[in-house]
Amino acid sequence: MTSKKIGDVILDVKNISLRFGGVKALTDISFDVREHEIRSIIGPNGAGKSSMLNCINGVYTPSEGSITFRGKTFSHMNSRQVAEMGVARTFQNLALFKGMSVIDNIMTGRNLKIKSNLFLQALRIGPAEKEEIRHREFVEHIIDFLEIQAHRKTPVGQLPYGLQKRVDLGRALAMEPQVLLLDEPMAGMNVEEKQDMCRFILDVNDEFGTTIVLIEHDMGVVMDISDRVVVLDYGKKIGDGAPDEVRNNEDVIRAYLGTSH
Amino acid sequence: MFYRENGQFKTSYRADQQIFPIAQDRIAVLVLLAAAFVLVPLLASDYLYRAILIPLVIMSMAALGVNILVGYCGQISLGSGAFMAVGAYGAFNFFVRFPGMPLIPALILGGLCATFFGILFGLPSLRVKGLYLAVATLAAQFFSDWMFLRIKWFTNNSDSGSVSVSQLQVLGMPLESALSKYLFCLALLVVIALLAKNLVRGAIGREWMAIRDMDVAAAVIGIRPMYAKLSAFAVSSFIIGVAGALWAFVHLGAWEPAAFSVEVSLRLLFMVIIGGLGSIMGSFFGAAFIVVLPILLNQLLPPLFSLFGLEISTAGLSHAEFMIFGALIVWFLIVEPHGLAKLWSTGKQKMRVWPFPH
Amino acid sequence: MAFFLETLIGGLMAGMLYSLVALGFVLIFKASGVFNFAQGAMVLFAALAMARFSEWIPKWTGIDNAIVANLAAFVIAGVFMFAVAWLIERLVLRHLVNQEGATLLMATLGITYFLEGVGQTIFGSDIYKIDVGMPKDPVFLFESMFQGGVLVNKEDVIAAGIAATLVLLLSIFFQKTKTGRALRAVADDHQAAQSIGIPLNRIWVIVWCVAGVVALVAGMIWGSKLGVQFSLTTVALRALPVVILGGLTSVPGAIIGGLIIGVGEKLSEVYLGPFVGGGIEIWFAYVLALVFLLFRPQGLFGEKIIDRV
Amino acid sequence: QQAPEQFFPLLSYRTGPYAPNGTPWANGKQDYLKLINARDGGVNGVKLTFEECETGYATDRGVECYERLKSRPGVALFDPQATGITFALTEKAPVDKIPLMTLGYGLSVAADGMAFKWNFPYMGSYWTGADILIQHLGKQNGGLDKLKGKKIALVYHDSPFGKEPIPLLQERAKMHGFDLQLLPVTAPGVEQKATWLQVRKDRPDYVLLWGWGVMNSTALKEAQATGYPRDKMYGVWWAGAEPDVRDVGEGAKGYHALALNGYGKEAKVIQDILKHVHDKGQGTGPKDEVGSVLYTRGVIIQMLGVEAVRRAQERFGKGKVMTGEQVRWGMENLALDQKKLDALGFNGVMRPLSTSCSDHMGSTWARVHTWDGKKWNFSSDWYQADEQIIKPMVKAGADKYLSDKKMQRRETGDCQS
Amino acid sequence: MDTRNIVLNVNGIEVIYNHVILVLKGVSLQLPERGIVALLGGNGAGKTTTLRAISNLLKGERGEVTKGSIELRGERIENLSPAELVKRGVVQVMEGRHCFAHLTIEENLLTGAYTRTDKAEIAANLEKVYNYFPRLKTRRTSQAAYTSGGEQQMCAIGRALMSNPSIVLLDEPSMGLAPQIVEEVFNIVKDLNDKEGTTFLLAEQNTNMALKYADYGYIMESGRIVMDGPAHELANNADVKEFYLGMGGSERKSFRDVKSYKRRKRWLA
Ligand SMILES: Nc1ncnc2c1ncn2[C@@H]1O[C@H](COP(=O)(O)OP(=O)(O)OP(=O)(O)O)[C@@H](O)[C@H]1O
Ligand SMILES: Nc1ncnc2c1ncn2[C@@H]1O[C@H](COP(=O)(O)OP(=O)(O)OP(=O)(O)O)[C@@H](O)[C@H]1O
Ligand SMILES: [Mg+2]
Ligand SMILES: [Mg+2]
Repeated sequence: MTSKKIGDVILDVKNISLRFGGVKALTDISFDVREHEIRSIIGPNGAGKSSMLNCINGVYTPSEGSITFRGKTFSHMNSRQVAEMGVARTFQNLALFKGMSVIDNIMTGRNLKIKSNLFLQALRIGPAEKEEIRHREFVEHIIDFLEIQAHRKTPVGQLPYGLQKRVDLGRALAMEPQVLLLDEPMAGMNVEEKQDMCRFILDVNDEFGTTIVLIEHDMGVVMDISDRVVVLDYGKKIGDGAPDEVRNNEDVIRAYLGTSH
Repeated sequence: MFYRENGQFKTSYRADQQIFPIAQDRIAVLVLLAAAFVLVPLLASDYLYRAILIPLVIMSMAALGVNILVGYCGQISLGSGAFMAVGAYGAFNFFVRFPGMPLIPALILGGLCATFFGILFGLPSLRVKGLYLAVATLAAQFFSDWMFLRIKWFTNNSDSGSVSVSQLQVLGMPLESALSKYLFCLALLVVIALLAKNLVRGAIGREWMAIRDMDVAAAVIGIRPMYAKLSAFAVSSFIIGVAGALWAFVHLGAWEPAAFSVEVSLRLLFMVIIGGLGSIMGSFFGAAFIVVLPILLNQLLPPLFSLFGLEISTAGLSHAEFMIFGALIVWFLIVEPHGLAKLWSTGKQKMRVWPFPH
Repeated sequence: MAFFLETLIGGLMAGMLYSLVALGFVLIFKASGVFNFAQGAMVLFAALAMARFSEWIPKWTGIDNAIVANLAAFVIAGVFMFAVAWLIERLVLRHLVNQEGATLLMATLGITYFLEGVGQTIFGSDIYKIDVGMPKDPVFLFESMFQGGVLVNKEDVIAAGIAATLVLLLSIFFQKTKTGRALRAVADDHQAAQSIGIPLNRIWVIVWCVAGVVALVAGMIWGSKLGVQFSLTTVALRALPVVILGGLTSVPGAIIGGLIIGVGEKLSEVYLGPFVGGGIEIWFAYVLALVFLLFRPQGLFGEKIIDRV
Repeated sequence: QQAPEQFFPLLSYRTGPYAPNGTPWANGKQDYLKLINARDGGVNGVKLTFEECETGYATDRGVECYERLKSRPGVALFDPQATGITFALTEKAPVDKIPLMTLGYGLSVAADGMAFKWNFPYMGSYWTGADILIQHLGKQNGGLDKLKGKKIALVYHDSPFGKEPIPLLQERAKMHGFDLQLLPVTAPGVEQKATWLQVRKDRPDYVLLWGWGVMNSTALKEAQATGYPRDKMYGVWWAGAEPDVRDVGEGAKGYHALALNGYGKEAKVIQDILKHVHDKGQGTGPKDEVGSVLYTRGVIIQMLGVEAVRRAQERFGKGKVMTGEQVRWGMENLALDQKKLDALGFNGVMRPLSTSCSDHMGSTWARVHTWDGKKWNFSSDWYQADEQIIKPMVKAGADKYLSDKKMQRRETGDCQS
Repeated sequence: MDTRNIVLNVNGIEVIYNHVILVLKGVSLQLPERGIVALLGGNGAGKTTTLRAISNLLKGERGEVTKGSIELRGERIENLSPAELVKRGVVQVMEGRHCFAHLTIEENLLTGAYTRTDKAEIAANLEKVYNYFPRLKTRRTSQAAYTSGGEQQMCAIGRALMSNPSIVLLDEPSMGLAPQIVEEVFNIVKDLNDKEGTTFLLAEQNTNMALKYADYGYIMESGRIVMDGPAHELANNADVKEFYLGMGGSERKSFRDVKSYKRRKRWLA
């Protein structure tokens, strides 16, 4: 374990419930996330993990409960406000912009930071062009970092799945987020690729101090890199704590891990 | 072999962000422009200008506008004819109601009217999507058809509802000869295409495409769907409106609402899909296909038939034209569902690896 | 009051006729995810075939019996529609599996042009008559209640009855049968449907055939009302608001949408029209559909548009 | 040396919504040209050639056709066959110096030859047509003053074509105190239920039908369906031909329409066409269509064009190919009296017509004919539009056009150019 | 390769997307009767493409087989439609789920039985699938689009099993599934293989699991087969261990330590 400094609570989820018709996706979930930590959410399929992220991000509106981010509490915000506050995420089912190239996809992550208006952009003179170049430089750093230089200009739809996942991460990173929500970033990868991905996550976490919320089914990964783990089952929280604690929790073993791990 | 980017290293992002990063492309485009501005005027006949080139240039501009909305922002619209009509009648009203109003400002004001109209009819797009939106935009089409027939004020109280303009001037020069009209439209097209290209490769263009490809994800990274969609409607209908005004002022001279009927809307949509959604170049290809092909068929078929000793009646000719036109559309879509622009880039790709097949 | 009723009934009847055309759109969309712009052209083509054969058959065979001629013409036109469906699948759809909606839409526009050309080449572009013995004169109801009675058109009533029957049958087909389910699956995902063994080719021929027969019935009724001529294709434009109002994927929606649009546009034209100079019904229909869409973006009975990350 | 040829560009539409009406019209035009070549060997030895161009009634295709054909050697004149195309060409023809003939359609104000040098709405415009219809209704009622308090509905094709008669009807309504109700029908006119419900509600005394193409037969069918008496319906001359009523048959019985021209197979010119063209297998359309209403109108149009060329040759040189400008002069100086018409074989087909610098219409005669379920029969005498009303309106309209365009009236001296 | 009957024989196929992108460069593999064969390889190696080529689903992706042949029990199948293949018992579970979004889970499963007619058998089969994946049973009336990623994956697998196939091509079946379910899926594979003699071709990233259950394995990189052999041999190969099983020497390496020096694959150099 490295000796990074874990800070105060940055994101605090309190008593969130979410239902879709008859389905209770989340029931009274509370947990907190501290600055700079890697916080994992695990649980069986359909437990409500992705739904949790969707609530944080403003895609779903929870029927009850509140979310506190950096001291500000809200029960619902729209996605844009959440993004403005510095929360970025990746998606379980790849939600990349298929028709755009890798660069453009990642550049969209910078959109919030672009200041020049429509007319300046149309003319593309002076400040507008400088701004574009500045952001492009930033994006190139991300591309270098994720080692996808060779695919810069490929339309993302044509990339293999694993690389698309990287681009998804890149797009989130381009927002320079304070909190990064990752939904199964390593699904469909082999060990080597997972190692790469872990490396990126750890680097981001270490070097930029970004707080990370991670959903993942690979217990090896989760147990190795997270600081604390929340376990959900059928929309309820059944465990919360350091990896080792969770690993030995009876409920968790029964509901999720099975006996072999 | 000749078409390679090898050895062309970009030393700055500015260089890499050029519209045509590959030198051969730049040269090709320059040659094309030179041909359009210099060579064509040396060779073209009056007929070519008036019946093919001018409509082609204007329709390219309209298709470009449609492509921004449909191709880049993914909002299928069947109301483009209406935006053209609003542009045309808007410009007409400014032109006749303000004595001495020069042509270019009138065109721009017409475009702005279309912008306004476009935003208005774009509002439903915030809730309604896809084909539902496409059909709903027909409301704009039929409403504008009706409005310009029924509300006399728009047609300057003309009895029949048909209006006309004449004695056009640009910066003091008369816009009478076919050549001058052609050059004027072409110049406008080049300027607008350049601006449009800048938009689509800039931040706003990326917002449009993001909304098109995956709107929920776009929202999560902070793109406001409302702003993106409405700005696409605005920019697109501005361009379509200017094109409509040109169509009316420069090409037709006198017009009635039927000149901007639903048929026109369909044809415009055709152009961008056949040409290639999300490609500026594609708009030009598409316009060329739809504008030139029927005329070409119309003129080529009789000699072709007589080659086989057959004579074809006018009716037979135009039916054959319909059939061939329809069949060609289907054929092109099968060969390349992403349009002529894609075919073009595949061709380039092949040239790049030439002489090897892959 | 009597007049209001008349307008209402007239609207309902007109609406049923729109439904008949709308039904063709819905069928094909539901079963393949293709928005078939060629539906109007199919209606024209079917009607032309029907009209010309009912005229030619007595001439060729010497049998001068209207019923026989019409029946035979109907069957032959049906065969023509089958051929059209088969060719469309062979030459077009088969090659466009898994393509985007817009591409498919354009392909059907190409088909539209083609059918219009072929139809007019084979059958001519004059006005032709379909006479299946529909009564043309009006009847008057409730004469005791209202002075002059309420005018109802017998032809419309019969047509509406036919439309309603067709819709009922097709709804059952879609909801209850295995093929119906398979069709919906195809609309969702061509590739996945293929992967589990649904024979797209056959399915498409079937659906386009059914749509062709619906077009034939629509063409017969509209043709007998209006005469068969190129303009018949424009009834498709009148049916579009019906389709989106009812929901692109709902067979019963086509009927309900038709009724709402029919009534809405007739009432608006008759009661609002005079204040603004008239001629508003067509855009009013679209605006009406649009207003409904603002509340239900998938139309009244359409399947919810899925929008999830 | 090449034999001289005069070229007639023929815009037509044989496809689309208006094909049933456009086709016989176009056939008549072609057959007359063929007749002149076959029977007379052309005009004073000048062969007549032609080429058709399909417009589909669409303005942009029409403009393309015009541009394509206008620079052919020996172009005589254009007959756009559509109101929309006429508007567009009105702007272009003066520049290219080619005259436009718009017989019975086009811009009503263009009758003022001093303002519209290149337009020739021969034989009648929508204003004269509407005027004649009102006169006829007046006569039916025993005097125009009897129209007072009557309700007349105009069911019209919602386009410039349909809207043209409105100002005149409004003028007449003011004069005679009848109520004018306007009922537009969206083009192409296949859906008219609401319109006829309204007719049923308001029960106008008369319905004037200003339709074209499929709109006409649909209107008659809807009238039948709503029980409006067909014998109270009066159509313009574009709503009074065989395709308009044929498939309605009995249902249209009693319906009246204006007849701009005579028709039938008796006229000598028709016989000549049958003999010299159709019997030689050169006919353009089916033989039984020859002599129908619109076919005959096509023949008349072409005859006037040919006569304009002949007239021009009288001044500018017999046996020569005329330029557009020269043909224009010919068109402006036509003088077809009864004797000439008889000689041309147009006896009973049309009334004499002579044009001048200020009058580009020539004359405006029309009759009413009525459908008996099987064929058309004339049911009135010839009428002529009321100059007193039309003239000032044309003048005012033309003046407005000129002032909008910042153009001047022609000088009288210009007349001999 | 052992001597049992080869049911599926892929012979040096080449696949090109869009007429220009050459993806498979001569891939050959064989599927023995009642075998479980694993197809392993990194991202973009061409596993999915290989499976698509076999089940003839390339057309919709604008790809085509330009060289080589594919034989099913001695019959060339390159030109058969996917539907005909399903009739012959070959079914593919597509990568990325591809459930029918508007259909409910149950309808999805029933559509899987499209090629079958016996109602009772279908019902029994449905019950079996629900037994395999109890989670699906609780969500049976939800539209597939509104179920979680893992549920959709189960649905896709279940749907394929509904056609009672004799050869199943599984493309990344374990993606997005919770660990026990992954185990469950592999148990199902084993189970069907044992009891009903179903043959499997597994394209997997989860090499560990795949090699545990498979008899034979192929490893692909950039469109070529680079290594093949019986599963247990592969599992003991040093390179495979390091690159696909994440083991340095015999110890499992912690993901936390990946930041330290990494060795590159030898065959890519
Ligand atoms: N439709 C397509 N058009 C163009 N290229 C494609 C297409 N589909 C795949 N490719 C390319 O083909 C190559 C192989 O892809 P494939 O999906 O077969 O790999 P894979 O081994 O299944 O990878 P993964 O483990 O990521 O699923 C990749 O480089 C990919 O970019
Ligand atoms: N929009 C929705 N409408 C209806 N039900 C939903 C919706 N979103 C999620 N659900 C249901 O809520 C439950 C939780 O789903 P969620 O996607 O959060 O699961 P998850 O924990 O991410 O599972 P997985 O590991 O499989 O991705 C599931 O049963 C799902 O079917
Ligand atoms: Mg999830
Ligand atoms: Mg794959």
